[in-house]
Order: sequence, then structure tokens, then C-alpha cells
Amino acid sequence: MSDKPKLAVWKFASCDGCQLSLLDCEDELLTVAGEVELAMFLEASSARVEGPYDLSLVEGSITTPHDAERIRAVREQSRALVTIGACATAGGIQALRNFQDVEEFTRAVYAHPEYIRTLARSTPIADHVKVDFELRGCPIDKGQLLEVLSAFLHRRKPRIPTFSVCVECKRRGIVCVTVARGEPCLGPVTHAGCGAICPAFDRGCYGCFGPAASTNTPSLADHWKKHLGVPDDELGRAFLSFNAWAPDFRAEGERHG
Amino acid sequence: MAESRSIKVDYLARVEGEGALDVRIEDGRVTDVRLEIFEPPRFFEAFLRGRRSAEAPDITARICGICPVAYQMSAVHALEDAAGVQVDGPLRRLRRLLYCGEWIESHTLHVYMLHAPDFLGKHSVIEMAKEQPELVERGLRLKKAGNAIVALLGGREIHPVNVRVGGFYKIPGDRELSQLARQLETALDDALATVEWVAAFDFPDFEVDYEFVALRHPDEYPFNEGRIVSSRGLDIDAREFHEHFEEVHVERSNALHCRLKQRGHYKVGPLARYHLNHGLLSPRAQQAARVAGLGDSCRNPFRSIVVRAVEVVHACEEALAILADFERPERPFVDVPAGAATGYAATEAPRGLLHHTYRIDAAGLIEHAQIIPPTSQNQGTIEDDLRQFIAPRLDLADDDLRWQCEQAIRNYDPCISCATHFLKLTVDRR
Amino acid sequence: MAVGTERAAASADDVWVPRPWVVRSATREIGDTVTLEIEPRDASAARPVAPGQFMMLYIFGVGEVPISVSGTGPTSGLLHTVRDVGAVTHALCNLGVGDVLGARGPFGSAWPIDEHKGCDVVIAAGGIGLAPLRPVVRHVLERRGEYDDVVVLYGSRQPDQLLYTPEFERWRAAGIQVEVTVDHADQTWDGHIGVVPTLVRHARFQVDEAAAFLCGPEVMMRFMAQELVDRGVVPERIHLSLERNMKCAVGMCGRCQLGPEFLCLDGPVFPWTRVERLMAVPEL
Amino acid sequence: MTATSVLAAEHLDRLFQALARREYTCVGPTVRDGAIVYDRIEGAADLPRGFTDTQAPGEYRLERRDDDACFAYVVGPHSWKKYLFPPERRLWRLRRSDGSIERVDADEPPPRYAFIGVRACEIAALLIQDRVFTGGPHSDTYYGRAREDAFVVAVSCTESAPTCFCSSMGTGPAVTGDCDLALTELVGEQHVFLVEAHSPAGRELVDELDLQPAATEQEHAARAAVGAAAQQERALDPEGLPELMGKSLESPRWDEIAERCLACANCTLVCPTCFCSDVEDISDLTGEHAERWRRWDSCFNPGFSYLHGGDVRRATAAKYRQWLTHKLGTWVEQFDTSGCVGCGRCITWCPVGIDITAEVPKLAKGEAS
Ligand SMILES: Cc1cc2nc3c(=O)[nH]c(=O)nc-3n(C[C@H](O)[C@H](O)[C@H](O)COP(=O)(O)OP(=O)(O)OC[C@H]3O[C@@H](n4cnc5c(N)ncnc54)[C@H](O)[C@@H]3O)c2cc1C
Ligand code: SF4
Ligand code: SF4
Ligand code: SF4
Repeated sequence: MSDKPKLAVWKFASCDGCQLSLLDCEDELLTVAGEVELAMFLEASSARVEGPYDLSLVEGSITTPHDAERIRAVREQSRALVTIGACATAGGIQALRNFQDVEEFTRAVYAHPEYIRTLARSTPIADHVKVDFELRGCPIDKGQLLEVLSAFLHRRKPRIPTFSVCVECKRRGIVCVTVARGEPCLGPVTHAGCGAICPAFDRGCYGCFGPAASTNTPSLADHWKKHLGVPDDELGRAFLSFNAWAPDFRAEGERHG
Repeated sequence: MAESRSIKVDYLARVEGEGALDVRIEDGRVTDVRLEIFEPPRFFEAFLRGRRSAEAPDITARICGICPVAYQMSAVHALEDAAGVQVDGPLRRLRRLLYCGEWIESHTLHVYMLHAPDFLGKHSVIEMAKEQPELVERGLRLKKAGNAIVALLGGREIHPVNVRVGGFYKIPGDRELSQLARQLETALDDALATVEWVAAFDFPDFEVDYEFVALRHPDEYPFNEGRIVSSRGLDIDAREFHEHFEEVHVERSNALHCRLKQRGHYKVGPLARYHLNHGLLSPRAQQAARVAGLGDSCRNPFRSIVVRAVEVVHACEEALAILADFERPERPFVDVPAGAATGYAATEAPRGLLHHTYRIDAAGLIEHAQIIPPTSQNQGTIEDDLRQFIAPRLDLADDDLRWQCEQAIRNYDPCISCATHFLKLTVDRR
Repeated sequence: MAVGTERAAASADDVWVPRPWVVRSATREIGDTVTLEIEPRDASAARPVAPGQFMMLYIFGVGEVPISVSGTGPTSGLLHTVRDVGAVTHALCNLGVGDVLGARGPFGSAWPIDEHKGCDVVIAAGGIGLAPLRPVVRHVLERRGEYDDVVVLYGSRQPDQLLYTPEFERWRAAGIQVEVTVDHADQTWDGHIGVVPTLVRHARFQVDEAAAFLCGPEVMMRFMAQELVDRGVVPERIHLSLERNMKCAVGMCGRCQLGPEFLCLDGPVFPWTRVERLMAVPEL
Repeated sequence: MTATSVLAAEHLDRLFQALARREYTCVGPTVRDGAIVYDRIEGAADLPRGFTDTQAPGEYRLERRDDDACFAYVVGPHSWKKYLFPPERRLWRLRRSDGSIERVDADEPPPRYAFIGVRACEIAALLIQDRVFTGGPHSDTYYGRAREDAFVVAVSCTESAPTCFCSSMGTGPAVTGDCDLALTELVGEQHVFLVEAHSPAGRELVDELDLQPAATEQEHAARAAVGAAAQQERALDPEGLPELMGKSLESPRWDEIAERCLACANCTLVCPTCFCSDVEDISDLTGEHAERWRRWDSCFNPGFSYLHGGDVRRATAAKYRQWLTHKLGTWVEQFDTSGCVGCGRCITWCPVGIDITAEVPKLAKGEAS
């Protein structure tokens, strides 16, 4: 029907925010639609074009046996598969269940836990199928999403730096909240991409883009404890949030609290 | 016509989250209507336990990427209620401004991208853009204005980072705020044009005698404060919510349904707010509603698109008013003392009433959390609507009937991702 | 005005802006390697180029990478032999005749061939490393009388990854000794097997008269240089071409440093004596 | 050198007015977000009057003073390099049409800056970056133009922070030249600025201000105040540093530092002389437009030394070694000056407080033993 590359957007356990980022590209949405065929994007369109797809964007983590099957089918139909967001890339906030007893969780929320079918763990897409690129963030940054789309369209590498939030913070000329206010900030170990918005709003980064390419979480935790007076359980919680199941954060979180 | 048929929509499109519809018709009678939710459970209330109360706004935002501000607002109000703190003055106005942003953004998303295609016989806004690009550009511009408010006050459009218990982390600069005002002037025009546009759509004849539930405030169209009232005489404080409402995990249904005790299903959202508060809409919004022929009440769920458009006008106007006499607060937040307590609050998410309850221990950790999102309150009503809607339309061809049923669901702008209460259920098909 | 500023005259063309060049020919050498002949669209963009130097080649929107000059074309063009290893090199390898690309340069130091007139010449290369050395071979070939014994020692992983094999006969015919080795042989191969430094024992040259030019993987160059020194070649006469990440090629982005050296300005060609110690330090 | 004259604090705005008449864009110290940063300023009212800072490794606090001093702070998180070598700058835009490539933007001249409140160590840093960007065979035109046009109002320090070590590096605290005007602030009975012109443009401006000559006691007081600032807790002996760095390449100390270092790049980004950058080529969705951006980068960042599918310097120890040996060692060979001016920023703004003046002696001891 059309010789434009076919784009599909898939959803697993998530808040929808990352795929909404595409609709939030108000200035570029129509350009995107001109360059690719939105073949499968349920949130935006009831039209569905059959696969295979040139690029699949996958949002959400795998939390049910059915989804574990479904992601395989998605992979089979996709030339390239890019995960978008912390859920798809690290299991998301719902991976906090991985540290607990899911049955107890189910009982806490539902009157009839026997109706619930869920896996004991919320896991990233890459635990199930091959992923070509992982875009970070809870939620992703829409500028970065456009960059990834452009890169895949024009067969180049996405320019998505893997350094720390501190680099963005400093490039913006933001005053470091740790140094100037004694505010604990995960920026030094967190993957860039958001543009250092938390420090820009006078608060410490809470790690929603997950671990940077290189992290020295023990040193940061040690400094928080000794110099900023952060208690152990607080430290544990700081690392165990939106990217709790990302190996570096998980390991540091488990060391505390 | 076949004696027995079944209308199935495997994946509902243009709704937030994943669901399906299954309607069973036997001997010309609707025997079963199921709104099936695939959205797997995410257990927010369970893992909120043991977290610091200050984390609640950031965590609950992640329940929904479409209306994170609503979750943040209900959370901070409930936690302030627990601490006995009232946030007033400029800080309170800024919170309303933030809420205006989310309403504009979320409603415009629904009006232009999710719902309007139904009325125009299109699959998506992209298809609409091929024929009427200026119209779609207007929608995008309006949505962008809403997002601009959220991004300026919150740092980003989705999961803003600037909301804290007691206020904000930082107040944006005066220059940025005044630039925002300029953008909103255009947005107000766009919003008025939107009302005119959607009011002219063709609406099916369909009225339902709902019990409407919404917040009511003596002198404001409700966002983040007020008593919980209904069209049938309910009038309670948010603290009394659980005495009047109950969540039931019924086997036949797919989610935790929230019901009014004894009375059953009710309706929250734009129609409910409009019914209970239309006199408090901003002047231009009231005028637009009048011209659009909404009257004092609108009981046709298909016309909710008009009410949403009117609410966008209100949000633009109120945002402009807040910016016009903005006073910089002395501090971006007020201190909120710690201490064991329980707090309750309801705010008006774009899709309707959103109630939060938190019990906090002496160390400031959450012991118990309960979150009741609008879509779980409307769930029963959506199915009731479908039943009533389908019965007189059984002679429609399957495709048409399916399209109209989907549209009937989209009337609610159901946010299935607000999944704290939703689960997948194996449906027994005999 | 601020005083005390040391200022170089602002160069007329902005150092960051690539100029348009046109592909005149594209020849696939081996499976993943292509030789491009490119010419400036506007003749004023042409600059004198010496063997050993490199250009920054830019593919519209994809990126820019350093590529050595592997020869000069029949007219005013430059030859570049490019191995497809990533996005930019892939795009370069897929250019066709008439396509436009961007180019800046040339940059960097040259092989000091003229300084070694009258010497024996040892040219040792691994893999794509023969590309920057081919101009040296051609230079010597054209001035055969000015040099004594000339040896080319070349190796690659497999026989089908050997570059420029059609030219080897011409080189041999001109009296150049060409010894070739592979790490992994197949049935078709009846030549040497092993790493390049093992070829030295087959090479005929006078150690105390020799100058050596090396390019290839760093380990290969280190072993080769050591081998030559052990055999008596004067260390100062051994030259090698190094590789580091480069973004600007004008000594400002800081990325191509090896100790005190900026590879784009001071290199890529260095005397062994200057980099021996630096190359011995892991991850420097 | 011209004679010293006196500008009363209440007339400081005359300086701003004179600069405005010359169409300079004034940038200088101002209080924002809990620190003294460099930003656009319109007049004396924007200066951090009555503020100072306290600094320690990994710690900075903005504090109130009990006087009205405008420059009685030390150095903050920003440095002047952000104006001459901006953190992010688009180098060009290209359009592709009919298989040809065409440049579609024009070179915009940088603003004509007046830098207000440049410290002695910062002048030293400017001179170093001059060599980096304009001293070699290729020249950065933007930097060159911005620098050439800039009017530098320097200030001699009358306070120093515990993190300062300019005295030992020979770069401060007194301003001795390489600027247009040099001020020394005296607070006490009278709040005045002693003004010295160090360039023709500076002299011309001073003449226009029509100032009184300074009294001898005032000059004495100024010397005493600057002299007090020269007493510093921290020191680094520049003598022999390049040799020490060269000898320490395989010291086990790097691994010890790497246990603490976060490889977060803050030290390099706050450093007024660090110049590493990334050059990014991007294209838009349609593929018709391409841009090149140059952004601050750091030897600590992943991908900085990328080669053949991996980084040359992978270990944090190797990255830290690159930073320190370059800054204190190989820099001298490259640019005939140390890369460190002793401003102490990397000590203060390291989120875990790593202190180069403490690490260097450890390396020296490691070598000795
Ligand atoms: C002085 C010099 C001369 C060279 N000469 C040749 C040659 O004649 N023929 C040839 O095939 N290759 C040559 N190379 C290597 C060539 O530059 C890389 O293969 C190329 O940069 C890889 O880029 P890519 O985008 O295709 O690959 P990717 O792996 O996708 O690279 C991504 C980015 O990393 C950087 N990068 C990766 N590898 C290198 C590298 N080796 N050097 C510098 N930057 C790198 C580039 O900035 C590139 O944009 C030379 C390198 C240098 C430094
Ligand atoms: S505020 Fe956080 S992100 Fe910014 S420099 Fe400091 S530690 Fe890094
Ligand atoms: S600063 Fe950190 S927590 Fe805040 S948005 Fe960025 S990555 Fe997320
Ligand atoms: S020395 Fe400090 S500032 Fe520098 S990279 Fe290491 S931790 Fe970051």
C-alpha cells in the first residue's frame, strides 16, 4: 500500500506515558506521519496494517505469561525492535514486586486474588527477546524519541549519550544541588537524557533514566551516608524506584535497607 | 439476520491502555456485555507501603502517563490532609494552573485524536489531517499549550518532577510565566473554535439518567478541592468517601468496580462535573456551552466531547486569570510536619473524580494506600450504557454496530492504564 | 580589546565546515572494503596532500570519520580505501559515481619517505593498515632508483581479506619483495601463516640501512617495531601510524590524545621512539 | 601601568553605563539557585552584594555577609569559558537538494561581552584557552572573535576559599595585567573600588569616568587585603609536576582514586581550562536537513575514546589518570603551560569531594617508596 517504512507501537505493562510521548510531539507528529506509515498504533488509530514492521517501539514490561508469548510474536514481525522507557528497559516501577512476595501484593490490592494471573517478576523486554536499541527514561524524552526515529529511518546510530545526568546539568549551567545544598542527587550515576530537570527544579535526580554507562554507586552511597547524613533505609529506597531492576541500581539498593 | 451473534472488538483503539469488548446477543436480546481489560496489574498500592510519604507524588504519577498531574494532586492533598496542612494563596493557584494544563492537554488529546475521528468516520487524527490539516494543526497547537503549562510548572509534560507535598520544589521565573500567557491567548481562541466545531457533530439519540458524582466547591469549577456531591443528593467530605463508596471485586467484571453503597453504578467525569457545577464555569466557557446548546445538563454520553471542549475553554480562561494576577510566593512550599495520621483527598482528574487515602506511620512511611481512579468508577456505567445503547440498534450491520460500540466506550475517554485496579480475567466462553 | 591574547590569523575557511566533493569512481576491493576516488566539486577546495595524511569524510546527516589517503587519482582526485565497520563507513562504502559527500582536510603528519632516500625500506601492514601505506609503496615505485631494497610485509586474518592483491605482481615486478601472511588459512592458501612480525625473518634488507613504516593493529605494530629493533634497525627510523577517536581533526576536541600527542596534529604518523613508551601503558 | 584611581561603590553603575554606551553585553556574578553564578547582569544591583561563599571539597554554601561587598566571594560553579566556548553550539546547518549539499546558515558573530569580576586565576585560564583554541595551526573562529571583542573587568581577590591554591600555582590572587580594568574592592569606613587600567580601551573608559586618584593608604589597604587572600591552606607545587605525572602512569594510586571517583565528569566541566568537546552530526526526520553541534564533553565520558567497538580507556582509573596527567603534566608539553590555575573548582564541585591537591602528594609518595 505504501512504500514508507512501517512503524508499530506495542504496549505491555506500563502507564502509556512513553507512547504518549509520540503524540506529544505536537510540532513533529505530522512530519513523522509523512515519513513513516503508522501501521499499528492502537492508542492513536483504529486502523491496523499487518506486519512485518520495519520498526517496532515497545513500551512496558513483561508481567504475565500471555505477554511473555506476545512479545515473541512482536519480535518475529519486527525488523528492528526498540524498547521505550524504564518499564520496557528495566521492568519499571512495577518491578518493585520482584523484591517481594507477589501473592502478598495481590492480596493487598484485590479482594479475590484467585482471579489474578501474573508473573512473580516484572522483567524487561531484553530478558525475553533480542532488542536493537533501548531508549531510557520514565518517561522517555520526546526529543530523544524523534532522534531514534530519525536514526532508524536514515540508518545511522542514534545519538543518545550514555554519560551521567551531571553532564547535562553542567552544560545547562545548573548549580549542583548536592554540592550547594547538600541534597542527595542520583545524577552522577544516572543515565542522561532528561536534560537534568530535577536539579533544574532544585531537587536531586531520582534516577528515572536508570543507571549511566559507568556507575560507581558504592562511592556515591558512601558519600550520602557519611557527608549528607542519609540513613540506610532511605539509601535503599533511593536506588529502588523506577529502575529498581536495572542491575547496578538493584545491587546498590539491596546493599541497604 | 442471525439469531445469535457476537460483536467483538479484540483491541480497543484510541483508548489509553489495552482492553477488549465482547457483546453477546441471543435471540435478539443482549445477553452479555463485557469490557475486558488486558492491562496487567501493577500493584501500586502494595509497593507504596513502606515508601516515604514524600515519594507518593512521584510514584503515583506513574499510574498514568496521560493524567500524572491528577495523581500527584490527589496524593499531595491527601498527605497534606493527613498532616493537617492547608496550602493556600499563590501556591494553591499555581496548583490550579498546573491542573488547567493537564486538562487542556488531556481533553484536547481526547477530543482531537481519540474521539473526533469517530464522528468523522476516520481511523485516526492522521487520516483527518490529510483532509483538514488546519483543523488538526489547531488541535495540536491547543494540546501543546496545555503541555506548555505542565512542562513549565512541572519540568516535563509526562511525570512532572516539580510537585511536592506542601507545594512545589521551585517556582518558574516571571519571564517564562508571561511567555506562557501569550501562548494561552491563542489557546483560548482555539478552544472556543473547538467547541463550535464539535458541537456541530452528529450525535446519536441516546440519553441516560445517570447519578452524577463530582466535586463541588462554593466558588470554583472543581479541580483540586470541594465536597463530593451527587445529582441524587450525596454531599460528603473526601474523608467520608469510604463510608459511602465501596470497591467490589466482582467475578463477572474485569476490574475492581467502585460503587455507591446500596445504589450501585454512577458516573464521574466531564458530564458529571458539568451537571453539578456548570454555573461556576468561566464566563466564556458558559457562553460557549450555551451556544453549543448544552443547557443545564447533558445526559447524552456521546456529547461529552462538547463538554470536554467547554472545559478546555474554562481551563484556558482560568489559566490566563491565574497568570494575570500572579504573585510570587515567598517560598515554593510550606512545611508539612510528619506524624502518624490518615489522610484523604479527591481531585478532579480529566476523566473524573480521583480519590486517594494514605495511612502514614510515625516515621513518615506509608502504611496503607488506596487509590480509586475515575475509570474504575465508570466501569459499571460503561457496561450499562452499552447494554442500553445496543438494544434498539440490533438491526445495524456488525461493522456499524461494532464501530458505534467502540465509540460509546470512547465517550468515557477510559484510561485503562490507570491500572491499579484492573486485571485480566479469563472469560468463560460457552 | 583583551590584551595578551595569542592569536593566529583567523583562517578563511571555517575549520568545521566540510566542502562538497564528488565520487568519481567506487571500486569494491574485497567484501567489505571499497576504494573511492573523490574530487572537490570546487577546485579551490583542493589542498596538497602527502602520504600518511587523512581526510575527514562526511556523509550527509550520518556523520564524519577520519579516513587516510590511500593514493592520488589520475586527475586531481584522492583515493580512499574504506572498510565498512559502522554507520558512516557503511554509507561511504555504498556511495556511487556522482554522489556528493563532504570532506575536510587533509590533516596530520606524513610518512617521512623523502628523509630516508637511499635507505632500504620496510613496509609492514595489517588489514586495512595497508591503505595508508599504499601511497608509500607507490612513491617508492615511482622513484625506485632512490631506494635500495624495498620489502612489503602484509597480513590479514583470512586470505579473502587481503587488500590490493592485484597490485602485488606489479610491485614484485619492480623488484619489491612482497611477503604476505594470514592468521587463518583455507584450502586455497599456500603462503605464510602467522602474524605479520613473523614475516621479518623472510625479509631481505640490511638492518642498519633500513627505514620502516608500519600501520595496523597496535599490538601488531608494537611487536613489529620490537622485532625490527631487536634485529638492529635504528629505532628513530621506524615510523608508525596510530589511530584514536577523532571528532575535529584540528586539535580542539581533545579526543585523540595519547599522552602529550594529539594524533590529528602531531600524528597520525609518529617515530617509534616518540610513542614506544606511551603504547606500552594499557588504556592510556 | 597607569595610576590607581578610586570609584565609590555608590557610583559603580557608572562603569556599567559606560560599558552599555560601548554596546557591550555585560555578564558577571549574580546570585541564583543558592550560588554565585555568571549570567547577564544589567548593573550593580545584580551583583552578589552582601553575599559570600564557603567552600570545601564537595561542598559549597552561599552565605550572607555583614557588609555590602560586591566581590567578596571566591569563584563559583561557572567559568567564563561558557561564553567563549559555549556548552552547546550549532556549528552549521546544511540542506540537501538535488544530490548536492548547501550550507543554509550564516556565521553569526558572537555577542560583544564585557566580563565583570574576572579573577586572577580566571585570567590565567583565559590565556590558557587562548592557546588551545587560537594558538595552534588551526583557529576556532568563534572563540577568537568573542575573545578579541571581550572587555575584561578583573577583580583582585581579597578573600580566598579553603579550596583555592592559586598562590602556589602563581596565578593569583592579585591581578597584574591581561585585562582591560582591574578592580580591588575595599569595604570598611568607605566602600570603594581601586581601579587600574591595563589596556588602551580600559584607560579610555577610566578617563571617561573621571575618577580621583587613590590615596596611598587606600593602596596599602588594597595590597594588604589581597595579601591576606594569598594565605591559602591548599597548595600544589608546579615544579616537577609533569615529570611526576609522567613517572606515575602505572601507579597503583589510580585504582585507589577510582574507588571513589564517580566518573561523572563534573571536575572537567567546571574546570575553566578543560576544552574537550563532542561533535555531533544529526539529521532531521525528513533527511533533508543536517546540523553539526559541538558540545562540552569530558575524558570521563563513555565513548570519548571509542575505537573498534570499545573505549580505549574503559576503567575509571584510566580516565582519572588521563584527566590528571593531562591537566598537570602533558598539558605543559602541548601548550607550554600547566592546565591547572589553582581555582579549586574541581575540588568543590566534585560530588564526592576528591581533592587533586591531596591526590598529587600521594602519587609523589607512591613514586618515592
Ligand atoms: C587517522 C585515521 C585514519 C583512518 N584511516 C582509515 C582508512 O583509511 N580506512 C578505513 O576504513 N578506516 C580508517 N580509519 C578508521 C575509521 O575512521 C573508523 O573505522 C570509522 O571512524 C568508523 O566509523 P563508523 O561510523 O563507520 O563506525 P562506528 O563504529 O559506528 O563509529 C561511531 C563513531 O565512533 C567514532 N569512531 C569509531 N571508530 C573510530 C576510529 N577508528 N577512529 C576514529 N573515530 C572512530 C567515529 O566518531 C564514529 O562516528 C582511520 C582512523 C583514523 C583515526
Ligand atoms: S545536581 Fe546532581 S546531576 Fe547536577 S551536577 Fe550535581 S550531582 Fe550531578
Ligand atoms: S533528573 Fe533524574 S529523576 Fe529527574 S527527570 Fe532526570 S533522570 Fe529523572
Ligand atoms: S573526580 Fe569527582 S568530579 Fe571528577 S569525575 Fe571523579 S567523582 Fe566526578
